[in-house]
Amino acid sequence: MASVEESLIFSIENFQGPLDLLLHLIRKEEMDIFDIPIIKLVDQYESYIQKMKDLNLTIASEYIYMLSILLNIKAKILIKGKKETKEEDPRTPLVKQIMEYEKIKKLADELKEIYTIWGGTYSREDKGEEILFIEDLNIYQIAEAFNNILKKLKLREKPPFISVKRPDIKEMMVSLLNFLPKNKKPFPFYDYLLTLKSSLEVITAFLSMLELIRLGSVKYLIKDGKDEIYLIYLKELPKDLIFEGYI
Amino acid sequence: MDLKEKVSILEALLLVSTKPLKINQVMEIFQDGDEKGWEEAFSFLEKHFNKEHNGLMIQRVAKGIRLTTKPQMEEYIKTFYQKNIKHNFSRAAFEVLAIIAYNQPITIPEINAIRGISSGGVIKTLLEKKMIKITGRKNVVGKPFLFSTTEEFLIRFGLNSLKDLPKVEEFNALEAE
Amino acid sequence: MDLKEKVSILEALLLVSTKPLKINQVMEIFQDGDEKGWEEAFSFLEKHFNKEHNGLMIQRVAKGIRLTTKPQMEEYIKTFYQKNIKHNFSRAAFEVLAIIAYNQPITIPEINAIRGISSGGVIKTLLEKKMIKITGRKNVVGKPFLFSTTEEFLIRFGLNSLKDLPKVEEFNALEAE
Repeated sequence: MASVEESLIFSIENFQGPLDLLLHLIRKEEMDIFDIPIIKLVDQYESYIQKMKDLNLTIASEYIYMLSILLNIKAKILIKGKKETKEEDPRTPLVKQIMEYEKIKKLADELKEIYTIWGGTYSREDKGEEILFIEDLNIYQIAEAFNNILKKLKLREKPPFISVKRPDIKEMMVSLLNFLPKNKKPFPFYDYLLTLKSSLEVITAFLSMLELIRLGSVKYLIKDGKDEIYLIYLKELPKDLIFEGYI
Repeated sequence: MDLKEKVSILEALLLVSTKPLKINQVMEIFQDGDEKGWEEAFSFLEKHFNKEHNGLMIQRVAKGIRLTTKPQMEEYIKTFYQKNIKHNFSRAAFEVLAIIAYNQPITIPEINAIRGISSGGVIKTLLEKKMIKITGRKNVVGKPFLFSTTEEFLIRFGLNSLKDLPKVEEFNALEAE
Repeated sequence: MDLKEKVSILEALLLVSTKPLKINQVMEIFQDGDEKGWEEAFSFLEKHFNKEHNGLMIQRVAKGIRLTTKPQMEEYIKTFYQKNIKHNFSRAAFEVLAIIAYNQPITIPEINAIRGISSGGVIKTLLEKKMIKITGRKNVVGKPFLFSTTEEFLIRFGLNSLKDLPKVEEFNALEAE
C-alpha cells in the first residue's frame, strides 16, 4: 500500500496548481473539453483533495478555492437541468481558463526544449568587470541593486507600519566597543555591520565608529589594497561623555 | 578597410566580448559609416565558422552575434569543469517564463490568474537569474510591478528577438461555438 | 574518438577557458590514454587556426595552448572597452549609484562601509556621467564630502522626484505574492 501512497504523493506534488490537476483529470479520463461532464470532474477533483487530506499533505488554498468554484458550477448545472436557455454555459469561464493554461503548459515545454539545446552553449567566461548596458537599466534595477546590497548585508528593513526608532549613536558606540576583542587584535568592522538590521543602523554604526576614533577609544587600520576597515580596541569611553553636532 | 580586415577585427572582438556584438557598436568604434561592409563581414564570419569548425559556432542572438561552443559540446564542457554549469529551471519557472514571454509586460496577479496558483518564489528566481526584469507599474489599484523578459533571456535561449519564440497554437474552436 | 572529434572538443574548451589548456589535463579528464592522438589534435588546431583566422590565434605557452586575439588586435579591443564603459555602467558603478539614490546625502566612507570595499574610482565615473554631485560636507572627522543624485539622474530614470523611487520593501514582498 505504501508504494501506492508514495506515488500518489509524488503525483500530487508534481501538479502546478488546481488548473494542472483539472487538466490532468480531463486528459486522463479522455473527457471532451468542450462538453465536460462536470459532475464526474467535480467528484474526481474532490476525491483527490480528500486523498491529500488523508495523507496529511498541506493543501494550498488555491485548491480549496477551485473546489468552491467547481461546486458552484455543479449547482448551477443541476438547477438548470437539461432545459435550453440563452444564458451562458456556467462551465465556459473555467474551460477557457483551463485551455489558456494548457496552452502555456505547451509553450513552457517548448521553451524547456529550446533551453536544453541552447542553454548549454558557452562563450568565453567573464574575466573583466561586468558591463551593464544603459538601455537595459531602469529605476527598478536601481531599487533591486540596493535591495541586493541590503540582503548581502543580511539586513532586513522593518515593515513600514512599525515606526522605526532612529538608532542612538551613544548606544551604538557602547555596543560596538563591547563587540571588539579586548586583546587589541584588529577586528573587521564589516563583521559588526553583519549583526545590524537596517541601513539606518549601518550608517549610525559608521558614525559611531568615527566618534570612537575621535575619542581615542579605538584605532582603525586599512589593510593594503583591500580597503576593509579593521578596528582595534584601545580604552573604555570617558565617563563624562558629551556629544556634539550629531542628529 | 577591406573585408578581410573587418573579419579579423570582428573575430577578435567576439572572443573578448561577453555580450552579443552588435553592428552599431562596431560602427561607433570605427566611424566609417560602412554598415553594408560590416554586415558582409558578419555573414562571412558566420559561414566561415560553421564550415571550418565543429566545436564552435556563430550565433545570431539578441540582435547581435556571439561566438560560442556548439550545443553538442555541452557534455564535454561539463566533464571538463566536473560540474553542471547550466542553471536548472523548475517546471513552474518555465511556465512563468512562458507567460511573461508571450504576454509582456505583465503583473504578478495576472500571472497567478493564468496559472491558478501563486508564483512569487519563481519570480524571485527568474529575477535573480536575470531572465526577467521589472519595466514599470500597471496603473491599477496597488500599482503592481510589470515584468518583461531580458536580453539575457534571449541569449540563454538562443533567440534573436521575441519574434523567434515558438508560435502559439490558436484555440479558436471555443469562440466558434 | 577520432581526430576530428578531439579537435572539436579542444576548440570548445579553448573558447570557454581563459587558462592555457594542457595535454595531461585533457588526458586525465577523458581517460583514453591516447596522448599521441591529443598531441596530433593540438598541432592540427594550431595550424588550422593560424591559417584560417587573422584576428585569432592559438598560442603555445608553458606546455599548454590557449586561444587568444592576435597582438595587432590589441588597439581595437582597447577602444571597444573604453567606448563600452563610457556609454554604459560597470556593475560597481551601478551599485554605488543605488546606494546614493537611497541614502542621500551620503559620504564615501559610508558608501564603503555599506559595500565593504572601496568605491572611490566609481564615484569619479558617476560624477563624470553627471549622475551624482557634491552637495556639502558632513560635520564629522575629516569633513568628508556629501554626495547626492542629480537632476539628470531623475530625467535619465524617468522620475519626477526622489519620492518616486520604488520602495525597497516592495522587493521583499515579491516573495510572498
